[in-house]
Amino acid sequence: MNVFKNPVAKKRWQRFRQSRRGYYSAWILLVLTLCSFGAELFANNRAIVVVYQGQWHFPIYGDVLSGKDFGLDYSYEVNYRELKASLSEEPNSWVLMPAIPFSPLETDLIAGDFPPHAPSVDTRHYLGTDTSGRDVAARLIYGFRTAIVFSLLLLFFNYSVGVAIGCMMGFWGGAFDLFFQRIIEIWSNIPFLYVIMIVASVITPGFWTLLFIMAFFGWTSMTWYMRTATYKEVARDYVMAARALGASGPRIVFRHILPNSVSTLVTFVPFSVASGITSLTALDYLGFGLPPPVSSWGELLKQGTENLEALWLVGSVVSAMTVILMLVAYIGEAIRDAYDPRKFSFYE
Amino acid sequence: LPEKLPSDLVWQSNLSDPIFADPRAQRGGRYRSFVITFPLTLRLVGPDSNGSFASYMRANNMSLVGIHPNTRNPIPELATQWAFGDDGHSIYFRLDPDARWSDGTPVTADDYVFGLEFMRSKFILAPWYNNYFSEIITDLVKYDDYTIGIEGANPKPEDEMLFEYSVSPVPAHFHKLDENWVRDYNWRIEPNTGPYQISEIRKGKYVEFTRKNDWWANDKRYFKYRYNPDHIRVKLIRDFNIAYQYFRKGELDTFPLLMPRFWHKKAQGDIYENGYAGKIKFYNDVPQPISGLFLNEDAAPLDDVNVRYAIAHALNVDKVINTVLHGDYERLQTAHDGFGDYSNTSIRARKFDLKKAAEYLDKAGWSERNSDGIRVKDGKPLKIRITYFRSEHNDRLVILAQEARKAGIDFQLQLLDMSAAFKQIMENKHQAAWMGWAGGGLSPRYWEFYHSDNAHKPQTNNITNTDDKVLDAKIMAYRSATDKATRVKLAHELEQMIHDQGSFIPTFKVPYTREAFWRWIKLPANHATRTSDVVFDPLGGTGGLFWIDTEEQQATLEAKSDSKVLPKIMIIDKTWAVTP
Amino acid sequence: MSLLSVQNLSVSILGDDGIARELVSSISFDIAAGETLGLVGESGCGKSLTAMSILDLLPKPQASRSNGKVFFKGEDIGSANQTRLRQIRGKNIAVIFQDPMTALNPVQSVAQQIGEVLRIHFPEQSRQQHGQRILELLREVGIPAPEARLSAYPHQLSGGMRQRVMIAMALACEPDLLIADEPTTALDVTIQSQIVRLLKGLQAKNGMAMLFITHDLALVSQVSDHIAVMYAGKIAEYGKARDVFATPHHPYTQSLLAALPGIHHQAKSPLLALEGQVPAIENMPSGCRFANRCRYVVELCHSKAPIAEQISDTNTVACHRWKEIRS
Amino acid sequence: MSEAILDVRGLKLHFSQRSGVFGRDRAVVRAVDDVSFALRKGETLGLVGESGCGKSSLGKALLNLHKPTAGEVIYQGKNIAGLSDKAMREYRRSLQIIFQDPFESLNSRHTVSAILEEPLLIHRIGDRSSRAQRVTELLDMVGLPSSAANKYPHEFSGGQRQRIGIARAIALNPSVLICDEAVSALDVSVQAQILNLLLEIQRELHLSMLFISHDLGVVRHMSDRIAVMYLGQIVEIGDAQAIYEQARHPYTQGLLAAIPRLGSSPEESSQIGGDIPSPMAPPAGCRFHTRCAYAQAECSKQAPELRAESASHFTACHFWEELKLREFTPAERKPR
Amino acid sequence: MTGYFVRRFLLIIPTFIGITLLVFAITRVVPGGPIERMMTQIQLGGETGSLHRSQGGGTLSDEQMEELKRYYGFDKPMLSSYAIWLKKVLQFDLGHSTRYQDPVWEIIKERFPISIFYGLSTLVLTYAVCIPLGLAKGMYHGSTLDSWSSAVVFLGYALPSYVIGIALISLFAGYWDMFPLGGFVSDNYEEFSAWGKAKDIFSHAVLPLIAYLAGSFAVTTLMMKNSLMDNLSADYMRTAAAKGLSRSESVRKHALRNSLIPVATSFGSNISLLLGGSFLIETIFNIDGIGLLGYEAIIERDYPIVMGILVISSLLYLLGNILSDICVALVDPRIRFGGGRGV
Ligand SMILES: Nc1ncnc2c1ncn2[C@@H]1O[C@H](COP(=O)(O)OP(=O)(O)OP(=O)(O)O)[C@@H](O)[C@H]1O
Ligand SMILES: Nc1ncnc2c1ncn2[C@@H]1O[C@H](COP(=O)(O)OP(=O)(O)OP(=O)(O)O)[C@@H](O)[C@H]1O
Ligand SMILES: [Mg+2]
Ligand SMILES: [Mg+2]
Repeated sequence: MNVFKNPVAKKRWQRFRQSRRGYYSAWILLVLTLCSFGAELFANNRAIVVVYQGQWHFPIYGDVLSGKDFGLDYSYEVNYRELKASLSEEPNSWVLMPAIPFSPLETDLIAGDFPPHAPSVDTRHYLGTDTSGRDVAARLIYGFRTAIVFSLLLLFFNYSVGVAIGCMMGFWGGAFDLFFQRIIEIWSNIPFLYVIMIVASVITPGFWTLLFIMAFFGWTSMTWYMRTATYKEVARDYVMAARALGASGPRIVFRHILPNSVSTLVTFVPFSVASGITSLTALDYLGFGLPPPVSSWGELLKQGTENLEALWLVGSVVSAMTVILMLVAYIGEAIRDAYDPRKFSFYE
Repeated sequence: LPEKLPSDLVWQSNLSDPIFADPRAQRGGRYRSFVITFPLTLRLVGPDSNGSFASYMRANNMSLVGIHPNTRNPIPELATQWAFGDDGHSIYFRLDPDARWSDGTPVTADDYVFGLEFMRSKFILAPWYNNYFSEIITDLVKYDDYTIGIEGANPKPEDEMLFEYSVSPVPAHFHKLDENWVRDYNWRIEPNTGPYQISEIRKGKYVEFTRKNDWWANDKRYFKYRYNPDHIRVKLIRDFNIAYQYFRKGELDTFPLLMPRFWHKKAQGDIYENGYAGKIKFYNDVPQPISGLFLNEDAAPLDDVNVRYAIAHALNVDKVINTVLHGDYERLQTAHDGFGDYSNTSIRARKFDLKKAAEYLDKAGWSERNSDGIRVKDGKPLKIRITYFRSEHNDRLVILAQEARKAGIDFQLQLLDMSAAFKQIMENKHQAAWMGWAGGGLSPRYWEFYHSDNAHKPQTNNITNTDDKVLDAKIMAYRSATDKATRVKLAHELEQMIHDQGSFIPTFKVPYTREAFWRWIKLPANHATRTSDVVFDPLGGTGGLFWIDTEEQQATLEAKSDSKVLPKIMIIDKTWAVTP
Repeated sequence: MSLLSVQNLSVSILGDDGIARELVSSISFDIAAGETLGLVGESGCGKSLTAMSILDLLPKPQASRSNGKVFFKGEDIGSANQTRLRQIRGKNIAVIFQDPMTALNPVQSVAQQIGEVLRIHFPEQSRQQHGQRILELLREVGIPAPEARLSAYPHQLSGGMRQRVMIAMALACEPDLLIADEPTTALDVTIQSQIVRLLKGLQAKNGMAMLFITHDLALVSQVSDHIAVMYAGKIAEYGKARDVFATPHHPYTQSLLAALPGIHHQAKSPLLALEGQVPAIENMPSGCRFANRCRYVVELCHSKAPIAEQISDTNTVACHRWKEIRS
Repeated sequence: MSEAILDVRGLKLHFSQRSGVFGRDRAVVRAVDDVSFALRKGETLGLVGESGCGKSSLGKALLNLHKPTAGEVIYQGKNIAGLSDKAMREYRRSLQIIFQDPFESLNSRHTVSAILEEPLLIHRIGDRSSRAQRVTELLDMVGLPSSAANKYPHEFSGGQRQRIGIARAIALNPSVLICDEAVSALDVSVQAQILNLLLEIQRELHLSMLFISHDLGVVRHMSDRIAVMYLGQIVEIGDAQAIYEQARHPYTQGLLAAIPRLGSSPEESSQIGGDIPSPMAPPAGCRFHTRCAYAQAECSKQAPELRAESASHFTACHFWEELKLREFTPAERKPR
Repeated sequence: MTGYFVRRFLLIIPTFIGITLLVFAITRVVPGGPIERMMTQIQLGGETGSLHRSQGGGTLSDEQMEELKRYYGFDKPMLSSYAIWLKKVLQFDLGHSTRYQDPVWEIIKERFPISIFYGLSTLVLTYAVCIPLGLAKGMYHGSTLDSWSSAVVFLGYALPSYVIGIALISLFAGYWDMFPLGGFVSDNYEEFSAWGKAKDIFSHAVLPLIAYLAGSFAVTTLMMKNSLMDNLSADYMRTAAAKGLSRSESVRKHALRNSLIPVATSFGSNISLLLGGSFLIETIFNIDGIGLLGYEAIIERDYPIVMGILVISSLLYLLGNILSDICVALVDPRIRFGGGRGV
């Protein structure tokens, strides 16, 4: 790999690859994440392609097509699964449905049975449905997308703020440091739920609101690490060397200290991602999370724990969470190995 | 009220209605039940006296006059006789000289006099009670130790007066009213008039009631053979699902199965198959909670009646019933259901009908659809924010929202926690509120919910902000009518007007109760009464009918440990079913 | 008979890529009782690895002795089992490590750390006896007011004192052989001279043999009877200290000595620096490892690795051209 | 010699040492305690002393990298204490330092060209291409191939890294160069390369150097004048020759005597007994008196001042005149 | 030493005021409050759905609202109410719960034993498991034991504790009937012998403890393992080997204590967890602990309790931070109680 011009990075990459478990986990997670971005193509009640009387339609990424557009008698959005059945006879017409032909929001009700429906290949609910009759597999996929995007963005926010403040604390030290330490101590004692409640009473908390609130509280933990790291780095000669050259404060922080503390940062990334996912799930579980009907793992989990007899609910979401978090944890392990140049050794 | 007891009073009583308890009942045993939250107080009034445990406390205090649960006629409780003054708003009671507080003191007229004073006191920190007992109940006079008269503010039909103009006795010798009352009496066990008294409180664990062996009403006609278990232990189990595990293990005697999920999916398996536990579905006939979607007429675009109708037609309540509710619930057709003659049964709720919804929306000018299929007017999509506070209702609302999209309406679900939601709704900041008001009383109430006096104001129950002069006039007429026939007629008209107003969309009702119980819990032949909210209610006016068969208990437990199969128990009682 | 005899010793290091590379290759030397062998060479040439491999104190699994034999008093301790090795360690052969700052356990007191050696090897003695011995040792290595220092932690001591504690620990069991790995590099000249005197004194008293590692040529010339000059994992030149410094045969030894700014140098005049770099471990030349920096390099040097050649009874040199260079 | 380019007067640098988490109680380390000297244009002033005596601290204080606790540093007639940020940057441009540790002082995440370009960027010198050209030039000056530009510091040996440090220091054509033990981390063969390089640069750029080292052999090779430090103070300063041949201060004498010489026996080189006192609690009076073989009662009371033996040779010892009379031999020294 | 401590302790004061003031202010802004709660109960008919006869009441007059506000202490401006509150706190009076009416301190005190029991057991068990496990993993890095224990530990980390709790209770208490369904002790606890009591507490504690612990192993175990691995390759371990110590001895006597330093750093902050407790687990296992109390107080807007718990938890948190320092100093002699210089 010569993507890594920096030989340090290259070495780390090699070490990262050496820890096989983490390396494969990283690939799997990457593929899963990328796939989830194309979730519409995997789980959707809209068809990928509809050819109707020789005309091609791509309903997933276009306007809503009503029943009338396909010669049916209703003006709301066409049901593509039915359309597929009805067009199977006609010439020049066919429908290609996604692998899971359900949208995560769609309640599919099976005559003679009440939701949650058990998994079945016939109904194409491969992981069954939830208590409203929505496809669990589809909700898992979309829920994963929400969760991973959420935690990545959260990570970004937390890190930018936490790193900036932590660096400043470490770099300026003194009164600034003391002051911010107190601020952070105060910050971390605020009852989080109240803030959500306050916000929720003003606006329906959506993805961004939640993200913002979580970031509002999440940045503090990063500051401690960055502060310590900065303190350590500031005392090092290369920083002094930069100062001796006349470099300004921001230049030292951004050009010198930050790149050198990156290992502290990176080591925490997987755990932050994991905690992002779990805290979103927990909020959903408590009912303070994303508003329904957004697909969320927390909601599934809640349904699952309340309907333990519908094992596919709790089973699928818990397995999904476990798998993802294990992947993340393994990646974390590998990253730590990669960034920790000290090799394990002992004396006998 | 007159100084002296009028002499021309016609004293009435009722000792001729059928009894509804079962003479086979055995006394003894301990009935085990649960609550989800531990009571915050044992007071009957004041802050936090209205929690889930309050029903236990209230049921243990008798009223002057009770209601026969089947005939709905008045029956004597603390009063043996009653008479109505000719001014149309006063009422006289002769008290039962047998009545005793649990500490043995007789219940006398002074306790009622004190009761009113008590309810009017600032110290109890219950302004609503203060208001009620000064504005609605205007006077109470003691004629002798066992005779009192009560005056209410407005003339009312007699049967309503009996319950509305009633004062509960409060043991004067027990209370010391001062500014510390709320705190001082928070955990004091007040002497009561009912069959049980609290014998043990383990905070955070359970409350145990013990039956008074020499209860004064033990042999009264309507109380005989009732209140059978020696002890009632109300255990705190904080999680409903876990509580069911307790039941399954036999650590609770009965368990409510109202929720479809429990009835259909959870309450299955060995203990039922082998007959150790049974299930009962009992149809009752009680006022239904007013539950549905309340549209705020002050919030555009809901000021347009066409939009309100369209929403009603876009609400696929039947689909919800037939799916997530397992077909168990019924459609609530109108706001006031279960009030007997008062209910206007000719009204049908608007049905899910996309064509009609479309017509109304077109009429209201929401004729275009945007690329998402949502209707737009002046470039704005038709979004309705629905505020609610029960996360259990997610799946219902989700289906409704899904279906409403077909009509081009975008429901935005706003789940808030209870306090926040209630604040929003009370301040009229909601667009549409998904909630239910407790049912109850003998006749519907319109003034609080629909009179313009309560519209556009915070902290009122008129959360739809209905403001209609014609309606106002009719409500006032209804309020002041004393003649039942007139009232019924007016009620039917009002109900129709409210239906036409379209700002309340009725959703569900549950005309029955469902429970599971262990084999050793025995029920009378008729299982429960017409107005039983709960079959296994150990206390209260409709309760205390079951008993514990200790031998059967032994036998069942033995059979269970030997895995012996007993006859299955599955009771479906439609005696009182309104809709066949 | 020599006390310690090291024959064809090689040490391999496991790289990041999982490949083991021989860092020290085929080293042989002997140390007789009461004698000192000085081991010099530039930083990183494998001096410490060589010394540590004698007692198998290499960091596992990165470093391992890949070849060679170690005889101590005739016993093959290179293939001895762990139990036997543990008996020898500390008692017969003791080590002073390169860096006194890290070689002491920071959370144990001086007395605890010295006492531990005694407890291991003289379990039959009482605590008092051990206590006495510890004091005696501290006094011997010249720590002033040793009683007061017993409960001190390493960080409370100066570098020189720490180094002396290390020495006391090494001398606790009066070892037959002391491996002193750069015992003074971290210290400044005044302390250094204290320590060197101490060691020499003890050697004279107990007849202890010493393997003395340093890169300070002047120092090594003071303490050693014999000297081994290492370059890139191999011994370039070996012999009597006096001979090696007087008449260095190997071009590397020569350039080392020449690079010293000494008395005979004119101030501010250019020094005779050795150009070039030590070959990287990943691409060790197959020929002479010094070839790329050698002034006398010829074709042969690149293709064939020189073997140690006897130049006198005691001295050897590993250079193809030592004879020609001498003149 | 020409006039002083850098004049240091009464410089003090005290660190309030915080030990670990609990060490908020101050223990003041008097790293530099009242030091005065002048550095002349074009000369090399050697600074020697034991480890931890405050050499590096002095060097850093000169650059205001540690703010002096007291005293003045006067550069070309201007006191640097009052300089604005901008003026300080200018000042640092003309005063450069080579750090003690070649591994620590280079940012391991920057390529060599980034490292060498940084001073030019900071002082906005030249454009892209001229900077690149300067980098090549600098590499050439310190004897590194231009291919080194795209490598990272860890790919170099210690000697090469030290050269990178030197290249960075001379990039701005400073007039004063502080070499903080530029060679002591290296072994002899590499050391020689660096020393040669420094001499060459000095000749070319005609710069003044403060040459810090504890290796007396090296200092002697490099310096015109030498200052000897002990526990934060200068105990002796004078022409190189004078220091080596007529050392007056007992500490200087001890230092010189402790240097092992090729072929000598350990007994031949003498030693100073005792340990260096803690810089947090330096002894009262003459700081060296705890280890001094000639200490008298007065030494523990009165701190000696630097006194001139000649116009260019100063010693801080109460009794140097007497010591001078007795020819110094180790045999005469009584162990303490 | 004293100087440092005095400073640290003095700093608690502004921080404490900052924390409480901020939260106090927040409670004023949160929608809903005791009065709204009261109205909800009256107007919605409480949780049972059956409303007593009072519903005719309708709206309250302004005076009545004022009266209620006065009762709950909302009649004064925020800062002056805060000052009153703070003054009372300084007199060790945390006020009365707006829901239980009891003194806040009493309510909290009642729950201390249970919370401390679980907090302490979790803490002790975490360390009791993590330290040896981390030790074994560090010593046998890369072995099967290492990989498998990693997998298990991560699995516990990945599963939300409430899911574990529900699964455990359904299986072991509900289905197999091996343990009681919940609670801290049996209802007839008092009747047991001492041994019976111990057994009773134990059988009730097993499942909740597992739920509490499952997720807590990962971090500490890995911390322990990593720091041990750092220390195993430290030079003084080589010194130990050179003395003739066997590997296990040298690990036990030398590496262990050094490896405990980072673990000790986190000890202080864990102290505040003593009174934490997860309300979800407490709900599931029907445990009357502080976690649940705090959560309910937040949801039900029982501000005196919210503030009371905050007072205790923030003080614990702030003291815990100082305690961390002490722990580190105890394990690591390099860090001294002032005066000397560290390395
Ligand atoms: N544990 C290890 N892992 C990888 N490489 C190692 C290890 N120990 C030593 N080396 C490498 O082995 C080579 C020789 O190391 P050694 O410590 O023997 O050198 P040395 O001659 O003692 O040097 P110095 O004079 O600096 O002490 C060095 O290049 C070093 O980087
Ligand atoms: N940033 C600092 N904070 C606190 N103390 C310091 C700091 N820098 C140096 N010291 C202390 O100041 C004293 C002098 O240190 P300095 O680095 O100047 O010594 P030195 O003479 O350069 O030693 P060496 O030869 O080992 O480099 C030492 O005791 C050191 O511990
Ligand atoms: Mg070495
Ligand atoms: Mg220095």
